[in-house]
Formats: sequence, structure tokens, C-alpha cells
Amino acid sequence: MTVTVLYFAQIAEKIGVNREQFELKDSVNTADLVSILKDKYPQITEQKFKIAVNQLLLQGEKELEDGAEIALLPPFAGG
Amino acid sequence: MTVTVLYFAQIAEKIGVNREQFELKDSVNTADLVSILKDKYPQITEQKFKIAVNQLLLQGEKELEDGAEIALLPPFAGG
Amino acid sequence: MADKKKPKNVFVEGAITPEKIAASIAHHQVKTRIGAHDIFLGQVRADEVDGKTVRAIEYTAYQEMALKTFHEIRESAFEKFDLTCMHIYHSLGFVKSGEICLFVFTSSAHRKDAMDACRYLVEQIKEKAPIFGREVFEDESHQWKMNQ
Amino acid sequence: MADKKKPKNVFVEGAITPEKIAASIAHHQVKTRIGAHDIFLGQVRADEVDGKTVRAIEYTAYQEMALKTFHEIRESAFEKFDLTCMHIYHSLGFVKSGEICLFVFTSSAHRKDAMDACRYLVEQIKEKAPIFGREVFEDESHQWKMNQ
Repeated sequence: MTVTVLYFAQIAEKIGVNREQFELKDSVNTADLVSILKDKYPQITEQKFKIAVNQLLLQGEKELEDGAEIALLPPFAGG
Repeated sequence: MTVTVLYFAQIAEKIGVNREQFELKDSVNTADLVSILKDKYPQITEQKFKIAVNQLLLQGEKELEDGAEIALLPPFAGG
Repeated sequence: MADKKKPKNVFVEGAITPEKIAASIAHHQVKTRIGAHDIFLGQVRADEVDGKTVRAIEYTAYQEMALKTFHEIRESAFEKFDLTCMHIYHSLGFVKSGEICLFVFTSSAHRKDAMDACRYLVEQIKEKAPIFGREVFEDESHQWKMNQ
Repeated sequence: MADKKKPKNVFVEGAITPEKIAASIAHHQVKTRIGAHDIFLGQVRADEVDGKTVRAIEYTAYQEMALKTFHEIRESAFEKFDLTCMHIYHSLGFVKSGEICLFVFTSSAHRKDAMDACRYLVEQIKEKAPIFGREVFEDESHQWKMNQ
């Protein structure tokens, strides 16, 4: 399956990428994806972030589906 | 002693007076004055009001002094 | 920073305009230690009573006492909360339904103090300021407003 | 009365001006069932960090998710509180220190609902909206803002 990963703020700044696509095995869940991302971008290992799947904040882990949009969200600063 | 009594809002409306002076015996306190006023203006007997002496809201009773300014204040409606 | 001691002109003749509120907000943009403003606005409602609708409130006040009361309320708010600025304006005279009669404006480095102080001020003003309101209906009859 | 279902344009490019706030207030004067408005304004502080002063915050957002989040926050506020109107505006892009980046505006017949709702909205926005802030210092270095 293909998923899109979005990076924001200090994460996008650290890795120099805003958005990219990944081809994943069908059994991959969000925790697996985070491991893949931390392997690819060791500079985010220490970074605090939340994950949104299809624009919903994730609680715990979740199976991924083809076409999913996953976002890595550093701490919010609105207001 | 001479005191000034101020009337506001529905009280002034009911009695047709905003302000008047009273010559009182030296021993008169605020409770005595209220009796005098209710005798003079029976139309305020049922009216709810607070009393201020020299622009301070009165708690309980208070001796009056010459030159005091006493206000009869119907319920507040600010804001 | 706090402009605690300046005597304040609380009463405004007639309604408080949106332009006055905008000017007051703009005036605070030089105060760059402020992070949060809270503004409360009281607006005259077209309440219906026995089939008649309020078209305006005529405000009167025991002005000297009210100004002292506002001063005390201001001082107590500056003691209780960490505020940069505080402004209070109240109408006198006629304010039509839909128009604004009370403008309370608090500013602080952080939101909690601004919001807590604004609420405190509004409650104190409603309870303690000797201000009276004559609710005038469309047929020119009236009743006297009472805060709850 | 409640304009619950209209889709809302939350994001504003750059600072929110006092004139925009005044226009929004004026717009509510035809709604004569309103008795109380509460307005919260977030203003960019010129914070000092290690001797450097913040001159602006550059706001970015995960916009599609943020608009959904704002919509949910709005709906939940309309359920919790008795509101006539509710408006939320947040800046994107550069907002200089002293300028306004957040404008939350609640209106109700009575003050308690307007004030409770305004506070609820501000807390929810700070906690849940995926908005990011780059604090830019006078020497063009920066750090990333984090809500507490």
C-alpha cells in the first residue's frame, strides 16, 4: 500500500522535507511506520510529536490503510 | 445637624424629588432617618433600597454627622 | 507597567461604539509584554415583557459614588491578578437595543489572569456600582431594570 | 438563531486588525437577543530569551486538520453553552510582537454562557488545533513556540 507522510514545523525543518510517499507492506501499523521514519531520519529521534491519521489525532496505535495520510505534529503553538 | 438626602431612579420617580436637606436632632442615626423618610413618603414603603452614607454603602446602622450625604439606592442595573 | 494610579474616566454619554473598542485595542499594540486580552461587552437586549419590546435603556448613576466604587474595584483587581492594563467604560443616558453599554478590557502576559480579572470585574460592577437602568418600551412606557 | 452550520473561515493571513474586530462587533448589533459578548485576543509578546527579543511569530498549520478541529470545537461549544454566535479567527504567516494572532468571540443572552464558552474555546484551541509558531528574534535566529 501507499501512504503519504506530512511533516510540520521543526520536524520539516530538521529533515528538510514537508511531504513524501511510502510504499509499505499491508501489515504495517503506525508504530512500525514511526520506526521506519526514525531510522530514515535519526535527527527526529529526540523530537516530541503526535501523530494524526487522516487528520484525526491518534490515540495508541492503528493499522494503516492504502492511501492514508499520516502527519507528524510537533507541539502545538496556536493562540 | 443638617444632612442631604439623595434619591435615585424609581425612588426619585415615585416621590418627584432628587435631593433635599433635613434638619435633624444630633442623636438621629440612619435607621431613624429611614423612618422619617418613610413617614414623609409612604409611596417608598414597599420599595427595596440600599443606603449609602458619604458614598459608602452602609452595612447595618450608623450615627449621622452634620453635613452627611445619604443616598437611597434602588437595585443596581449596571452592565 | 500597570497604570494603576491614573484616575479613570468610566462614564460615556450614550452607546459605546465599536470604533472606540478598536481604538482601545490598537492603543495596546505598543505594550509588547501583553500576551492576552479579554474584553467583555454588555449589549442592550430587546427583551419582551407582556408583549412589549424594550427599545432602549436609559442609564443614570450616583456618579461620585460610582467613580469611587470603580476605583476600588480596579485597585482590588490589580491586587488579585497579574495585569498589565485594565479599562472600564459604562454608558450613561440612552442606549438602544443592540448597542453596547459596558466595555471591560483586561490585559496580561498570560490568558488566565486576563480572563479571571475580566470576569471578576464584570461581577463586581454588576453587584456594586450604583448605576440604574430605565428600560423603555416601544410605546414609551418603562420599567426599572434589576441585576440578578 | 445560532449560526451553527455555516462553514467558517478561521485562518487570516497576517495579523488580525482592530478594525476587523470592530466590524465583527458592529455586525452583531442587529442581533438584539444578545446581552453579553466575550472576546479573547491573543497578542504576540516580545519575549526575551537569552538576551534576544522575539520580533514576530510565523504561524503555520496543518490546515485541513485544523479546520476540522475548529469545526469540532465549535460544535461542542454550541452543545455545552447557550450561545447566539461564535467566531474564531487565527493568523497564519508573520505576526509582529504587539499584533493580534487569535480572536475568539462569543455572544449570548447572558454573561455566564458567553464567558464560559470563550474560555472553553481558547483552551480547546491551544490544546487541539495543529498550529505551529516559529518565534523569530531580532537577529533572525528563531525557536519553536510550545503551548503549555
